Amino acid sequence: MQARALFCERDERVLFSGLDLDVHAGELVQIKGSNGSGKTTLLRILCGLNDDYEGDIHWKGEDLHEQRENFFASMIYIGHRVGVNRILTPRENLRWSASLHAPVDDMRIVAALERLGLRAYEDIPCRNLSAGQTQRVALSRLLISPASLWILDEPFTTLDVQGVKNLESLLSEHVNAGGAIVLTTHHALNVTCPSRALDLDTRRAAA
Amino acid sequence: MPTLQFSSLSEFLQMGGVYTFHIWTVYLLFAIFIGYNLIQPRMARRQFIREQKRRAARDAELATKPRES
Amino acid sequence: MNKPVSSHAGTDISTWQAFCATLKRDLVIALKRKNDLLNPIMFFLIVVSLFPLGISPDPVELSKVSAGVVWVSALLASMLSLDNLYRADYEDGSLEQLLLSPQPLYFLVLAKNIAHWLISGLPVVVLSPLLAYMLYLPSEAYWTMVLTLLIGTPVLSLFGSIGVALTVGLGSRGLILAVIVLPLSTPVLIIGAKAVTDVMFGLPIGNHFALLGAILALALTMAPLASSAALRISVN
Amino acid sequence: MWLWFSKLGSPRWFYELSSKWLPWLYAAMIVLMAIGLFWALLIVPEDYQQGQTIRIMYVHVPVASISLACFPLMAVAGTITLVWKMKLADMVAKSVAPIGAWFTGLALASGAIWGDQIWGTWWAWDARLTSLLIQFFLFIGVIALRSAIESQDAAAKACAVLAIVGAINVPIIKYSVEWWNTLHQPASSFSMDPVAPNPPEVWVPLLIMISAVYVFFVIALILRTRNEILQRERRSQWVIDLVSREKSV
Repeated sequence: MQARALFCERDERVLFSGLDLDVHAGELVQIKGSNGSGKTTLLRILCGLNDDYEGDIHWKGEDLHEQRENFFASMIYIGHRVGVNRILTPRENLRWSASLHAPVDDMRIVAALERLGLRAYEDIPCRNLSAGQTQRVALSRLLISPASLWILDEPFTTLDVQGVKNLESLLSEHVNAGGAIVLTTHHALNVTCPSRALDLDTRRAAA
Repeated sequence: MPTLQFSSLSEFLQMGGVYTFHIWTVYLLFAIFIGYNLIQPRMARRQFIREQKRRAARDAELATKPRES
Repeated sequence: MNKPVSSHAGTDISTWQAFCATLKRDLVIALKRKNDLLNPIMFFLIVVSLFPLGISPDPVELSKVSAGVVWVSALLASMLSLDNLYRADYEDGSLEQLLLSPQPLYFLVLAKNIAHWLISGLPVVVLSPLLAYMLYLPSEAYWTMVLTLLIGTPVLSLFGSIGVALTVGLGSRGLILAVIVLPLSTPVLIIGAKAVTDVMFGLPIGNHFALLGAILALALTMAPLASSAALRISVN
Repeated sequence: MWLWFSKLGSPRWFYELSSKWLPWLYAAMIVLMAIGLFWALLIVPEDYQQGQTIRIMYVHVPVASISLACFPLMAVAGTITLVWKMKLADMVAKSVAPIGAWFTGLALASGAIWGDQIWGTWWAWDARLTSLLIQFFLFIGVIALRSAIESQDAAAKACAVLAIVGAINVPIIKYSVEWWNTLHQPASSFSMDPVAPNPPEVWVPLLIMISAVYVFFVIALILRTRNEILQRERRSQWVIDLVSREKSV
């Protein structure tokens, strides 16, 4: 994915301009920056939720708008609001979000939940789960989706120490297997895969 | 000059006696409608300019004396 | 067996599966929240029983207005339950997942609208004969009323979905929803209520149904497109 | 053509062009309005059936016909905003809504007053008045939606979608109301659309009045759009210069 000369203005304030970003397979890009520096907006622009920007984004060489289906099929976005319905159980949530991309059988859903430490929680309504567990339900979507590009907005919030380690190994596995990740986080990321950072604050200071 | 329907001003104001009130309210509303939609934008424009002038003055004044941080 | 994602043949099947999954999900959510099922029905009952109090208990008087009363109450009942169509999904982020799915948004929105109609529209249609009886509606008009409601209520849900999609991001959305949706649903109300009253006078109602069908066809094709555009704007 | 189209889109170009055209438009409006009013009020003969109240027609018909044009215009401006993301089109769409509401409101008032002497009541569920009433609600809906959404361009796109959906529904509402109404009441004895059966000395002043009110519509729209341009471009240099040039008021 290549983004060229991205410009975004929010309420008369220029978040970033002339921003170029290349994300290649087998690479993790961490977007750094203080609160309100436009990290979330940038992620939402990259994943196509927000089209209030100038500049263009290419996916596998072609312009993003031309091939929205292929892009959406191979990308998954988890934002601040993780997209887990509180009334449904984790199993039902995952079955639905899987069906939006590529339907999978129950076995893989259970395995994914297990991998993220939610073994006995498959059929408990999500409103009874803790924030960390709800976050894991959302993250287990990564395991059952064929997406190669993960766009994660502060995936580590509400996770406990074990959860953080678990997720970091998951990210490294995905990148080493040829996937690409763009994420924002505030904690020191230690992943065993090629990764680089893009700091919006220093970029703005330099500009 | 084409023939005028009304011989005198008072007859004109009577407007046929029966529906005087109706006709004149419609034309009164028409006048208000035209007046408002012409005057209101001009007032808004004047208001905008007054505001911008005040802001410009304030910015200028801020620029001249650097604020002590 | 993991279905290949981008093969063209695959997408048609998985669009259908995504459609069914979304439909099933919404129905499951509604069934789990029992009071959401009852709200439209109770509202419909209460509003209809208010009218005799307001007009008069006299059967002749009531039978004249019964068709209009049932139709207006059905309109308001479906409007009331519109609000949670996208609201919950917007708040917990599922709406974003919906927008980011490779499947065409048209079908997913259609699935949600159908689910909403099944929850709020169908019970009203099923219940209307009972209420018509309460309002002394002449017996030959029952079938017409049920049929017109059956065709009309989906249109209310579809147009309502546009209004609620436009206002999903707003705080105060109740009033605006009514101001946007009600004018759009006046044609359905007019034709529906008229069909029932005309049957009472024994007039032919063939073209009433033709018109209702035409409006339903228009709503089915147009409304989800407008709702999808509105959702993309609100979630922006 | 494309350069012309995008040039047309720049608000500043529109602002300067409109400053050139406004004096002429004002002159045209005053002339047309003077002739029209003079003719309608003083010269048009008394109608054998409705007497002097035929003069109300010279306000109701122009205003009603232009109010019918407002919604499609808003929908077209909305489409341009959505498709080409042209700021100016959104400014026009935002300005048309209140004007449309005003036009529909006056059309309603004058229609009701005019109808009073036929039906004896201030409000009769006549087909035309009812569809004007529903159109009025649609305008209020658009204005309410516009003011409810804080961010400027989200409001622009949302109102564009609503304008398009509304514009598609206006004809449907019009026909269903007319279909609903004509079956109950016999078509009103005299026809509100005067051009057909009436002698020329009645509909010639009407045409003048229609063009006068039309010019007024264009002026009102330009004035509001200009204010909208100034409001949204207040940070750009040309507006700052313009403000400094204006004598302090």
